[in-house]
Amino acid sequence: MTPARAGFVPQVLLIPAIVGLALLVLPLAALVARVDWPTLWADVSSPEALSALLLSLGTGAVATTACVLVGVPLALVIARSGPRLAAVLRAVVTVPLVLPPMVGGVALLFLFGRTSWLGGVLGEWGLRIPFTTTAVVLAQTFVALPFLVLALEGSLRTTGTGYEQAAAALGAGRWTILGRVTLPLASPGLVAGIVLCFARAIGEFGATALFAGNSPGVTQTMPLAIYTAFNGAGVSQGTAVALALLLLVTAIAVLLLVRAWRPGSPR
Amino acid sequence: MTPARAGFVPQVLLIPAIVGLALLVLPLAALVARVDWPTLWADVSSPEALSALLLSLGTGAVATTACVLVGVPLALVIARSGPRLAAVLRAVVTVPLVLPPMVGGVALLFLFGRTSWLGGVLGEWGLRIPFTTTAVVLAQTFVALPFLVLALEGSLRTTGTGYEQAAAALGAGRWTILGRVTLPLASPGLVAGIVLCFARAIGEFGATALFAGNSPGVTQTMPLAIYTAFNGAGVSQGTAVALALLLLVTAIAVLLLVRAWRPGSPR
Amino acid sequence: MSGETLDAHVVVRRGVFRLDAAIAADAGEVVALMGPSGAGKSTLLAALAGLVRLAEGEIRVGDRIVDSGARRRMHVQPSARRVVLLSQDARLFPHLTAHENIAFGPRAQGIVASVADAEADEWLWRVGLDGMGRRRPAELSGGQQQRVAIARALATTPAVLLLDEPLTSLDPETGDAVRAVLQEQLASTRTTAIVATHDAVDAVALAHRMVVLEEGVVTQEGAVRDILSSPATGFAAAVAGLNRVTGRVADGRWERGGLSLGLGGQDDELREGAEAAAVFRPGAVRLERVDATTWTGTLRLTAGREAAGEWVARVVRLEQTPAGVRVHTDPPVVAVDLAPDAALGLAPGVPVQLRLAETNVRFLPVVRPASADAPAPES
Amino acid sequence: MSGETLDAHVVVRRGVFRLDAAIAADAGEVVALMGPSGAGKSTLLAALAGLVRLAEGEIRVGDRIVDSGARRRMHVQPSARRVVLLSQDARLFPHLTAHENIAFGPRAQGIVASVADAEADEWLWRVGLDGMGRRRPAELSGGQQQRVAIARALATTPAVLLLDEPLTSLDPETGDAVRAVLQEQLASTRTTAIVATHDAVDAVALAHRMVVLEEGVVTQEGAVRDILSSPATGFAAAVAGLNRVTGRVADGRWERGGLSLGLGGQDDELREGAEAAAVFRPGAVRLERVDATTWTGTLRLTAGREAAGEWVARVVRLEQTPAGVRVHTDPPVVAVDLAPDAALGLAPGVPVQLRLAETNVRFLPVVRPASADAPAPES
Amino acid sequence: ASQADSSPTATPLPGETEELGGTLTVFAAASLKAAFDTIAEEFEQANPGVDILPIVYDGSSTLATQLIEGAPVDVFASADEANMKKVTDAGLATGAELFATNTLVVVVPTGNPGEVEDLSDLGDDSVTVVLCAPEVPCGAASRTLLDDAGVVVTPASLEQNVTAVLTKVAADEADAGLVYATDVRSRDDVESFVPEGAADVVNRYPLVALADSANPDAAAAFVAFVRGPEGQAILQDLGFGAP
Ligand SMILES: Nc1ncnc2c1ncn2[C@@H]1O[C@H](COP(=O)(O)OP(=O)(O)OP(=O)(O)O)[C@@H](O)[C@H]1O
Ligand SMILES: Nc1ncnc2c1ncn2[C@@H]1O[C@H](COP(=O)(O)OP(=O)(O)OP(=O)(O)O)[C@@H](O)[C@H]1O
Ligand SMILES: [Mg+2]
Ligand SMILES: [Mg+2]
Repeated sequence: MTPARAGFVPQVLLIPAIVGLALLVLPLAALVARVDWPTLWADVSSPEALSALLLSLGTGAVATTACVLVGVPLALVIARSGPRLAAVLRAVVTVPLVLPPMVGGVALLFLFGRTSWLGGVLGEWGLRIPFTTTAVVLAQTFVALPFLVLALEGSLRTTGTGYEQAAAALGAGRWTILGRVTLPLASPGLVAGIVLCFARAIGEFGATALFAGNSPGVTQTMPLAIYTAFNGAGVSQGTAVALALLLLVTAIAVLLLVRAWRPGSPR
Repeated sequence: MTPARAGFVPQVLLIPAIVGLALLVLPLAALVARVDWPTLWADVSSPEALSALLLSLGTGAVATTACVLVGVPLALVIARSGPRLAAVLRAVVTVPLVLPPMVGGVALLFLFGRTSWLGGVLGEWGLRIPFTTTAVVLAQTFVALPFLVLALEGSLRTTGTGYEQAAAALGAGRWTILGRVTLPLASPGLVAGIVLCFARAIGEFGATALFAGNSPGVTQTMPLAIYTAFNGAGVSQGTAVALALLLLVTAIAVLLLVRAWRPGSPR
Repeated sequence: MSGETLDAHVVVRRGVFRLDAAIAADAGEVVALMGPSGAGKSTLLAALAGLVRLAEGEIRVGDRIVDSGARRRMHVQPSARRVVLLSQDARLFPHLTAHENIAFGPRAQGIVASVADAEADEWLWRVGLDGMGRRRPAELSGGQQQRVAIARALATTPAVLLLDEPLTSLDPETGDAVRAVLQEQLASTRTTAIVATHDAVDAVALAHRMVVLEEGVVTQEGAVRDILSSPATGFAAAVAGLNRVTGRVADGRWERGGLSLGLGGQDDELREGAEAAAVFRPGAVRLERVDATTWTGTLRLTAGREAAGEWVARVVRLEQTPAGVRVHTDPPVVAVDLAPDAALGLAPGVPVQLRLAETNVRFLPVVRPASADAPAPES
Repeated sequence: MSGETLDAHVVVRRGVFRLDAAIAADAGEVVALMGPSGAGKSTLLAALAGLVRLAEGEIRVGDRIVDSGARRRMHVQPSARRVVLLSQDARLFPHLTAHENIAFGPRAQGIVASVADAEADEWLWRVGLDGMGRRRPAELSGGQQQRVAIARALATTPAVLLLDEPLTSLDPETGDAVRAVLQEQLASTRTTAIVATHDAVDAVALAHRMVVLEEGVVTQEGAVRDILSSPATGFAAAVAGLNRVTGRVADGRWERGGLSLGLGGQDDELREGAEAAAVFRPGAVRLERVDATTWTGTLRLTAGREAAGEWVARVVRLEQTPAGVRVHTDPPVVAVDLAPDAALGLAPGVPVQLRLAETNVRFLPVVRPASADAPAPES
Repeated sequence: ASQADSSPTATPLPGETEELGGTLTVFAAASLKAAFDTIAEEFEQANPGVDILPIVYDGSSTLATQLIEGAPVDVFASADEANMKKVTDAGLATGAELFATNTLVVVVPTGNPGEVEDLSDLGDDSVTVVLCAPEVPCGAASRTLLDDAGVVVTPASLEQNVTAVLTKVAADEADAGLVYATDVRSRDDVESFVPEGAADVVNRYPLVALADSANPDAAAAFVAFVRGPEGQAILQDLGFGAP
């Protein structure tokens, strides 16, 4: 049955909801108010800005894909394991969230650096990860993965295993069940997870700065460009604000497109 | 019926799941490997470290509470609105995620700072927000709110309105439905949201650094202390790593306690 | 707490489906609601409960208007209507135990916990689930869940109770017991109730009056027994377990194809030339095999000169029944009940001769329902 | 594709509940599974389908062992068993249309999309849902959903089909039609099937053999008609719509309290002194009101010297039935069917005199089920 | 108008025991942490009435933004003149004075795996070099130094601050980098040498007492203390040059 759209949310709750929305929107309005309109176009259309934007979008997309590839299995494993194991796994997954990104960057540097065992092995194969675009993707994946996993896991648990059983009872194999039942039913969580993941990857700064460095065209993503512009003593902060807006508008556009890919919820 | 615990996850997926887990765990192992054990105890038990930790936990808890108070209503409103409005609201909520936190800090400073309209009005009442503990909480709430909202909204959508209708048909009012049906059924998402929210608040650095400053005892949270230790010329990075570990262990402990509060999922 | 009158005219649109039905119940009256699958029974009950908005019409509980299609602001929240619905998919709360599920309604009405708990315990006992109160719905069998759902609805003691197929998925023994509980509870609290059901046994046992809904329109309404003995539509005849064949009154006889029956003094309501339905029990028909080789001949020979109450048809399908065998024949569509051994040699396609005594037949005028888009009742 | 033999002994534990049942079906055979609510029917079917692990026992499909409680590694995945289950809560996929739901099984078996689509279309038509293929389950009525679920299960053409109450929540007309489809499909594909049902009509129409399950144990097994005419337990008698009163054979007569009946030549299977059950139709009992004021006297007077086949009891409950009124009396628990007007003046508590002709009674030996923890069959 | 107007004893001589009291809030560039922690301690000893709140260290640009947005601060010490100019341009203070200078050194990992011997080796393609971004003070200075020496470097990364450069070199990710002399003074996990021409590229540190300081006397005293002999001694001990 089509439910009454509004559901049964007490109407008083509109007030805190609006407060919450204001908290999120007003700072942005304040930011936009400071935009230096005359130089805005020049700032956002500079080749550096565009190359940083492209790099951000590209690495963000790759990192999100990587997160989906390893994060969806991880979420499935956590959602379908017993309460003890699930609690431990969830705690492990939460770690990169708690860690200030900068420390995460140091940790990645320690792991993949030349002096580490792994870095040494990779180095012998002629692979060096720090200062490359790969490092950017790795750093973004590291910080963004937990979002995908935790959001999806919540939805998977809410959905339960009833429909999976029904599908199995109809003779569907595990992969069919996964692709046709489990993931579509958990799609609100999956979409939320992908959005969180992509947004976090795009906005990632600290870990990238330390692990990948700040080389224009190779590792200088938008946040690094913004930070550089902000820190630049000679440069006005207008550039930083302009770049931030550019990043914002692009990211929102991408996310709206992603949502449009599957507009309805399954129920 | 009790489902076969393992569900129907294809077993090959264990491989990417383990890769994902490794990606999250190995950098931490590398970090721990670099810990300067002899000075660890001194580093983590210094009064500055402890005061930063307490401040972090306190502000994190308050910010999480604030997020729950405004985020749960916001998630409910989004989950129960039509697809168009929901898409717009979700995009708005996603913004603080995309924004590098530092830019978020600048935006908050622009909103509440001396030079802004709002800052001026508040100033006349003798209220100054930037560079106070309130600013820390505000910054954390600003960056953490989207996590709660998006994770909970996913679960609310997955649950659907069927049980709410059943409850209404039994004569339950809106508040009863909310407290006894809607939220308990969406609890996996709510718990995931709270975890994400608290973790993000605790790990928040960029926005706090700009909006609240880095004043020990007042606004210097753990990430800022770590940053200071890390940046302070002359001071060894060992202190930073030690502080990072302290933050990590505490946060994980808190999160495990939160989980223990309601161990099972409702289905 | 006792029931209030219910008086409703409900118009709801659902995609291409349109429900337009009036239903009323006196205080304390139990009305059975029957209709084919997809007729709109659940939609009607959901609208009465306030879960679906009216496009047009009005719902009154007691002397209060609780919903009005014309005035949108008049939509009283479900919780404020004192109307409780047990919906078709029971939707037990999965996170609450059976006991908590039953106590949910009383608690939501503000009854103190200890009283609600005691009531829930009693209800568990009454529906035969003593000792299972601490189980979650997922730990109960289908029928046990259904009983919890019934208890959950009954425990609310509302002014109007709407039950959407409450007794399906219960075995005969448990079904009897739960029906008795339901009957007793409705009678003792004088609750006004509307019970959607597919089972004539339930309808007769529980209800005083019956409303038949077909394709969104009320096609018959009246005392339960009257409808079962004089079904106005094919569906109602199926519920009553009767054959219903439509024909026409001509020359003081009822005729359909080659079949002709005397009206036997029942012609008071039947006008010459009007459509009329012949209603008879499947057991009232005599059946005889006709030799297959002479089938075409027989058909031709008998055409037009069959004896009164005799016709030839083919077997469509045979079905075992507890009492014997039911033979479905066509044309016209008639079911015949035989003893198990009397059906020997019958198979789909076999021609048979059927015989029906006029005294075993009731003739009813065919009344087309008022609504323009209503379906033609089938033979 | 045609059916395979099924041979299973299933032991499953669920909290305090223990299921220990053997069930077998020849290739192409349809077995009805009946039992009271909570008896373990759904658990048994889920175990056969591979959704629940065996604690002990073994399941064979054809000549393959697909599950074994002893050897844990022997658990064949549900998808590899060629066993399909339509579970009690249909669980249509909410994100797929009716058409996609039906095509799900064939698609999962690797049938190409165009063929699966055509099959799904045909199935929609066969269950009477032509034109509703593009609706989501939430846009269908309860009975329509149930029909989609049946079509979804049947479309898979498995070796063994397990149906858990497939026809509940369908009205009589639709139920008849769907039962015919089911019957035809099972017969034409010679699919081995186990059908859990609560309705004797379904059991007789669909199945050759019947298994009665009570509290986790098989209490009776055999041809459907044999069980319905000679029910070994109170539950089976309730399914058959018969009264069943246990007593004892003494002096070549059957006795229970003050009630005594001649065995009428049925004493070949009954040993002197053994327990035996008297089975008779509710319509076979004659009932007469006894004056209330003389009740105690009557009881005393008649005690020990009642005529054969006569006893005095009180009315417990009256229930309207389509044919008339059913009067429940006690002791012993006996239901009596009366014409509507014959029940005038009866009310709960009223003493009545009952009379039963020996020729209307079957006497059956009472056999306790083998399992130690099985319940005592009730009278 | 400076706070000097409102206070007759705006510039008390070091050691002079004036009736100074209250608390003092100091914002200082992150690279000054070691020096200012010590200076604050000594200042408090010299002026027992004054309580210096824990000093806030951060990037100069961040601190400047916060000052402009109203951070309640008495003294601001910047790592470059550009950020100080933002503060004075906003009318928050006048009369910023230099108190220290810093010069660049070449830093290499322990053992010098890249065999970097002088500045021209940084132009070698086989040597991985990290520099500060040209937008930040140390990057601007590095650019000038390399341009003066005519060395063309393709840096692997342009870091946001000195610490990032140091971390990469210390982690052996880079073979060489350019950082300030003071940054390597107390570190034992890297090696360094002073390249030719480093003395010509000087980074200057200004500091100022803010106009709306709540404790102008103490602020002025602190500024004087930093510029006075005790302050200078501590700074030079840590490798800073004289202004
Ligand atoms: N998870 C569980 N924990 C404990 N008991 C359970 C659990 N699941 C089922 N049971 C019990 O097992 C018994 C058998 O349940 P099952 O669903 O097989 O019954 P059923 O014969 O299908 O009944 P119905 O006709 O009501 O559908 C019931 O008594 C039920 O309460
Ligand atoms: N959301 C919807 N969109 C389109 N049609 C709908 C929707 N919901 C219900 N319907 C249609 O409305 C009609 C009435 O449905 P309803 O559930 O009221 O039937 P019902 O009488 O309860 O049937 P059943 O006996 O099968 O439960 C059905 O034909 C159904 O297909
Ligand atoms: Mg319905
Ligand atoms: Mg069952």
